[in-house]
Amino acid sequence: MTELTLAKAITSGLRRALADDDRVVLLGEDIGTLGGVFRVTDGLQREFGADRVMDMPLAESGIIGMAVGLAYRGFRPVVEIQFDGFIYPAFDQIVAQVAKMHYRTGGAVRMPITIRVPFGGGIGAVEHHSESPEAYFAHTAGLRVVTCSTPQDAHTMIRQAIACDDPVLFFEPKRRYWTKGEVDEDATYPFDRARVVLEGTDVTIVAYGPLVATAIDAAIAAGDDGVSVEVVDLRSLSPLDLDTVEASVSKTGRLVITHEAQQFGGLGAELAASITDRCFLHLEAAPARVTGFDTPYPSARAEEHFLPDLDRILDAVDRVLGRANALTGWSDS
Amino acid sequence: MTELTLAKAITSGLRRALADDDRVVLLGEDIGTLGGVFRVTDGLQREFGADRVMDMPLAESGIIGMAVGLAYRGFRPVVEIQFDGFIYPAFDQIVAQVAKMHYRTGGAVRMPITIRVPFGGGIGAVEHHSESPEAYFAHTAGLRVVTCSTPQDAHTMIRQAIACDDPVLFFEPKRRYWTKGEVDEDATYPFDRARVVLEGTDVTIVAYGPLVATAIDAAIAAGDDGVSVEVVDLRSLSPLDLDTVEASVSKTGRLVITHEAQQFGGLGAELAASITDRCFLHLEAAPARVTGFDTPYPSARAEEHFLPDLDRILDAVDRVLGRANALTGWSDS
Amino acid sequence: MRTTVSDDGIETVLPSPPGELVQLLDPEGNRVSDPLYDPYVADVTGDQLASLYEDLVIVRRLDVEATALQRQGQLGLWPPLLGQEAAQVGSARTLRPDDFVFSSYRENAVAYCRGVRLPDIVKVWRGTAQSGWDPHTVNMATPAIVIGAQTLHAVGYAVGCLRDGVDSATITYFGDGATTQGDVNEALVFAASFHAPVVFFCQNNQWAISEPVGLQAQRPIAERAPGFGIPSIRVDGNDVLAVIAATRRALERAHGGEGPTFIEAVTYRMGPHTTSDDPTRYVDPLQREEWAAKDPIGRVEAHLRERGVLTEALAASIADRANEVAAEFRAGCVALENPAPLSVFDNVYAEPHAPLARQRSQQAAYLRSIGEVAE
Amino acid sequence: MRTTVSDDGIETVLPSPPGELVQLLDPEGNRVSDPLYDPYVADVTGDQLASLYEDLVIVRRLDVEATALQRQGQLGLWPPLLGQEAAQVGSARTLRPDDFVFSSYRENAVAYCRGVRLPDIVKVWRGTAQSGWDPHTVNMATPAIVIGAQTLHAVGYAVGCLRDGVDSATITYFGDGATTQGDVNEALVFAASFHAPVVFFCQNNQWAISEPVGLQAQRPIAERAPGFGIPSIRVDGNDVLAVIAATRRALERAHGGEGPTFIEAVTYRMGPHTTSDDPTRYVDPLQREEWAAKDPIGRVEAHLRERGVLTEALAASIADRANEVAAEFRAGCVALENPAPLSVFDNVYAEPHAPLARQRSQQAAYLRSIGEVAE
Ligand SMILES: Cc1ncc(C[n+]2csc(CCOP(=O)(O)OP(=O)(O)O)c2C)c(N)n1
Ligand SMILES: Cc1ncc(C[n+]2csc(CCOP(=O)(O)OP(=O)(O)O)c2C)c(N)n1
Ligand SMILES: [Mg+2]
Ligand SMILES: [Mg+2]
Repeated sequence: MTELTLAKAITSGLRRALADDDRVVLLGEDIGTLGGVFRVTDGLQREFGADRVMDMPLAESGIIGMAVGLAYRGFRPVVEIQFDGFIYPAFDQIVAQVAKMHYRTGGAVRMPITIRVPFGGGIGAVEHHSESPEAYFAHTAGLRVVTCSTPQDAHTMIRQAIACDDPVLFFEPKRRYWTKGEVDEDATYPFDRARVVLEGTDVTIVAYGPLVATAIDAAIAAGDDGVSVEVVDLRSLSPLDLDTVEASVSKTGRLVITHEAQQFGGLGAELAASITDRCFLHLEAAPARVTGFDTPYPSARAEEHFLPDLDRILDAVDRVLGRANALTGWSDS
Repeated sequence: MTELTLAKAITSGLRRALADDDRVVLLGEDIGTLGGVFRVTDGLQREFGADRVMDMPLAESGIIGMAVGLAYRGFRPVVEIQFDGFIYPAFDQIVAQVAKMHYRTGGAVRMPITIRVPFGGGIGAVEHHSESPEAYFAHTAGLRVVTCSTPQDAHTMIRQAIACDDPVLFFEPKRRYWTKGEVDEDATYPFDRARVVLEGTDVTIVAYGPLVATAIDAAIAAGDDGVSVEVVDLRSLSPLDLDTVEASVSKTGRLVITHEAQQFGGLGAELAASITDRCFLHLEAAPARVTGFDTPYPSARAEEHFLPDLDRILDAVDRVLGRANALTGWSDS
Repeated sequence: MRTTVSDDGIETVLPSPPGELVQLLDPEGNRVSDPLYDPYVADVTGDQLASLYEDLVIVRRLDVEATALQRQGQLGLWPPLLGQEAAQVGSARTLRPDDFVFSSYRENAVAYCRGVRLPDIVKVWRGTAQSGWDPHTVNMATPAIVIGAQTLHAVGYAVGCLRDGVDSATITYFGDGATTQGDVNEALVFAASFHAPVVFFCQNNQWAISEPVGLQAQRPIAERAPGFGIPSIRVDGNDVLAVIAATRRALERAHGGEGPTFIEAVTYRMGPHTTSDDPTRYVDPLQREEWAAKDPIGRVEAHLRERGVLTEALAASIADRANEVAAEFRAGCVALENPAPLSVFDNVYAEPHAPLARQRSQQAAYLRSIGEVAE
Repeated sequence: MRTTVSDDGIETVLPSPPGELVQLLDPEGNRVSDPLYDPYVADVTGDQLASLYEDLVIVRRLDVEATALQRQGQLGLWPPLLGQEAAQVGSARTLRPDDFVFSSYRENAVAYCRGVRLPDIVKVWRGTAQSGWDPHTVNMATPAIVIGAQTLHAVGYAVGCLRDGVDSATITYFGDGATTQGDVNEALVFAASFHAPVVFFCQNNQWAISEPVGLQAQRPIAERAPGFGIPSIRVDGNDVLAVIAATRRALERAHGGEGPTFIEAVTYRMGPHTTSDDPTRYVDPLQREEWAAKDPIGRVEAHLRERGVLTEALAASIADRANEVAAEFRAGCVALENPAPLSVFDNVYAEPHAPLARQRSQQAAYLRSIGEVAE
């Protein structure tokens, strides 16, 4: 066990993946000499050479397209997209090529490509540097989408993603890169299961990535207020581990979902719909969503007014509990 | 009133838009001499000239990017994307530029761009020609997303889309292009409201685009079976007219949603989540979704096994009514 | 023809003036000499040329058969290659078995030359599968329908070959219209940056559906590559010998570690874009006639007859052989079975996926409930 | 320097040999004569050059101030233009008021020259807004952060000018790294196809963050455009006079209906990529030193002193003026107010949007419930 930041836990996961399998290659902008703008690949080019850790010309479609060709040739490319907002030029290659190649070829060609994407806000950045585009990819059949909230998961899951024979979007909660925690490199556990991080009986809060920490804070605050909250960290966003969430909601009867991404058509919608389907008779209230608003991500000095925070989550907890909350007496007209 | 096919109703709407406002320009691949692969722009270049109806070099990002510049200059570009599956190369320009420009500029620059997309399956086509990508755009703040199911709406809504000062994704149900119906060119009604196309009391079926006709067939079949079904045609997918659906579900207590797009993270999820939130106490059963499966769109001769059809919708009607249905006795394990 | 060596020692092969084409067989079948490219075909015997002629005849015959199959409802769609036989056969026959192909949808003659089974060529067009063959068995990828996407895959594959220390080349086919797509231009940048052993083979058939090449390119397409640091060759795409010479030259560079080469094969799409297209709306019949006179098969035939290699008997046997292959093709095509209902769930993922398995199982229950056999 | 007219009459401006730069003021400040470009600056008086010198000094002073503001927490981020003053000032000062600019994030000197108010330049970097100004008031679009996206907007705008029958030109700025992006290459195709009156102004500052230009381009960037049918000029980007000459030539073409032109301004990013960057990880200090000797301001200063235009008094007054502007800039910056909580809902749509209005109203209720002032 070593104590590592979440970012360094990914670095160590990448290092292990590179060492364990010589078909693993890293591709990205500025990942070599610079070690990536977040230094996640720091030192790896020096250690494994420029043939394994390759600085790429500045074109995301080109990078992913090249990864497809490398995968065709039997490599396991791990691509770094510099920021969430710069993945869109590669959208066609991801949804029309990477996602569909295995299906298209009747299983003859595998696409074990991992696409690392630092995502989410809260770092005071300029436009395009704080996006949460996970729902686009979760809606795309053929892709897997995961994220992590702890250094342990960061390390283990990046290795699992790389080892997975399917393409994986690996979303890294960039504002938690500096969170520290113990990492056991030998830990093994399933890749696509959610985890109950706090047990509780009254309300289930489901979160992922950057908001797991916020959800835990909210649970603790609610606990002080006599409400027992169970917190589930989704970890895998596609597939969703509905069994785990169902088990929790069957117990609590109340569900609050939080994510930074825009609400409309976000993962919270899928989760609410699926859990309503599975737990209809157990639900005491409609699932509540605490999310980014249905606006573009705002400027840095407004992001605190956009992002879900502890108080907004607690307000939703009150709402599903039928207690006085912000919307008490609020009316639409 | 004239009887027109849905395709020709769009043509006549485009013609009116071109005639009424000389800032309207049409851009697309093969839309000029050829009149588009579906002939929707047939004759328009001859009528309005190659400066108003412009054949574009073969690059979707280029076309949308150019439309942004034209909008900057005060034009109202109407872009044809040849098939649903070819919109992805333009994804960045659409979600990062078109959708955000008004917000970014604090309202100084408007993007009255209409992006026409023939979408959906059922025409026996090869890969990439039968996709339903609407959820990606509905999840994108700053865009409006609409579709039509009748020649009347096709005509009126394309003109409304072009007149709208916001960017609009206009999804055309290509397998219904040849559906005929009366068109009143002078009809006026709101752009973003759903329409109850069949009244009923027991179950609400919500559909849009190509599946409205299927939903109506299902309602009629259910009626023969003594079940009174209300059918709502969403028309606008973003924003969703939740008021209309809420009113219907408050009455029926049961909701079936159908779309061709993949289920996971599709619009059905948003609708189910929102309506559960609004109608929690009225719902007799969890909303049911009848959709394309969470697979890539399959080959032409398998599409009938992928697409929602009358029987699958009726099965879901039985399910929300608590009657015997395919899943009776089915178990997960 | 001029060869220039630029200041940094990279050889750039630029025709001069820019419009000039590499041509070794003129439309009348006369052998035109070209000091630079003659050596590349010096070893091609009359018999070998006759065998190429047979290929050309067969792939045209197959193309005609496929169009007929489409008309009869056996295929959903077909993209004819009529007129482009020499570009495809010439280049594909030059490849080594270990070279790898990333093509677009129209390269059915390339697939034929790679040894793809006849019915496998049409699975996609019949609609029984999203692709026809296992790419690794013939070293040819599943064709890409999204214009230009495959060019990047080719660069990635070629870089993979470099990393693996093998000298295999990768060739990617695309059209004149495709040269506008961002992906194709990015592929040129990446290929140049990584010195990838890749051949960019552009079939400039003058049309992108209804759009003439003039909308996509203001200069001859071959002139684009040198600005990216990639030497290019502009070749008469209707001249199978010249195509072979150009491709050999490019492959020689790729196999020899000299990096990418760009070939523009100037040809003409004599048929519709696909069987769904109506070219009478936009093609000038006079232009088409001019190109008909440059037919890729006619000139080889004339040349071989002139050389006495192609006798009446040989011509007849080749025609028979073509009809045989076409019959086999038809039989294989109509025998292709429709996919089973639950097959739509197959191969979405390579590893287990619980929710999809659940969806499949629910659909199986549904199919049982309506009395259908699921598998 | 060679001008060639190609067979179809399109003038292609290609330096020969390819590496050659248009230069009118050498690093020591000597006026170098160039028969092709001299006429373009024949009317530039000593006073005008002094005024350009003042611009250069001011924009550098502003840049330094901005970096200081970032260090003090007043700005979240700043992308310095240190070293690129001549490329930006020279080109921007050449524009007519009715010409329109589509830039990237580093063109803060261009914004200054267009008359953007000082605090408006930094709103984005302070984080109080997603863009600083109304594009229509200064004929300069909101900078694009997504690399290359703006080049297509420029082409669209330029085609719009053609359609409107006005002779305004459009100029778009982008970096060397950007030339790899599909969008930029598509912009070249579209500009050529539509004969758009657009100037592609590439500041080749040798770096894309940590990546040297050699990763993006194997040939001088200016060589890329002719293959697309766009004449190009390679200019010393640290020579304000040469930049003016090249830009005038390109604008003359645009204003005169002769279509697009590509300019590669060869310069050097003397600072970090942004204030978040650590160039010591990748920049060779020797290379940086070599470029320091080619400083864009020093040579104008030497030249003006030599000509007697720049006296000690004038130099001092310009320095004072620069300090004044910097102080004004700082004051304007720190006075910028934070956005109100509910402002995040403003301007998402231009027309009414009921669900968003509802979301806003719910958030207002929430803010009231926690005792915050919403508006
Ligand atoms: C990204 C994308 N946009 C549009 C299409 C529709 N489309 C299919 S073929 C074609 C024309 C391609 O022309 P070209 O590249 O010259 O190839 P050719 O058909 O002539 O062989 C178009 C526009 C597509 N397949 N992919
Ligand atoms: C599509 C996209 N990918 C990545 C980035 C991140 N990024 C910002 S600046 C930059 C380098 C740009 O280099 P260049 O075009 O040479 O411009 P310069 O910064 O040198 O002015 C990168 C990779 C981005 N902004 N957009
Ligand atoms: Mg073509
Ligand atoms: Mg640069």
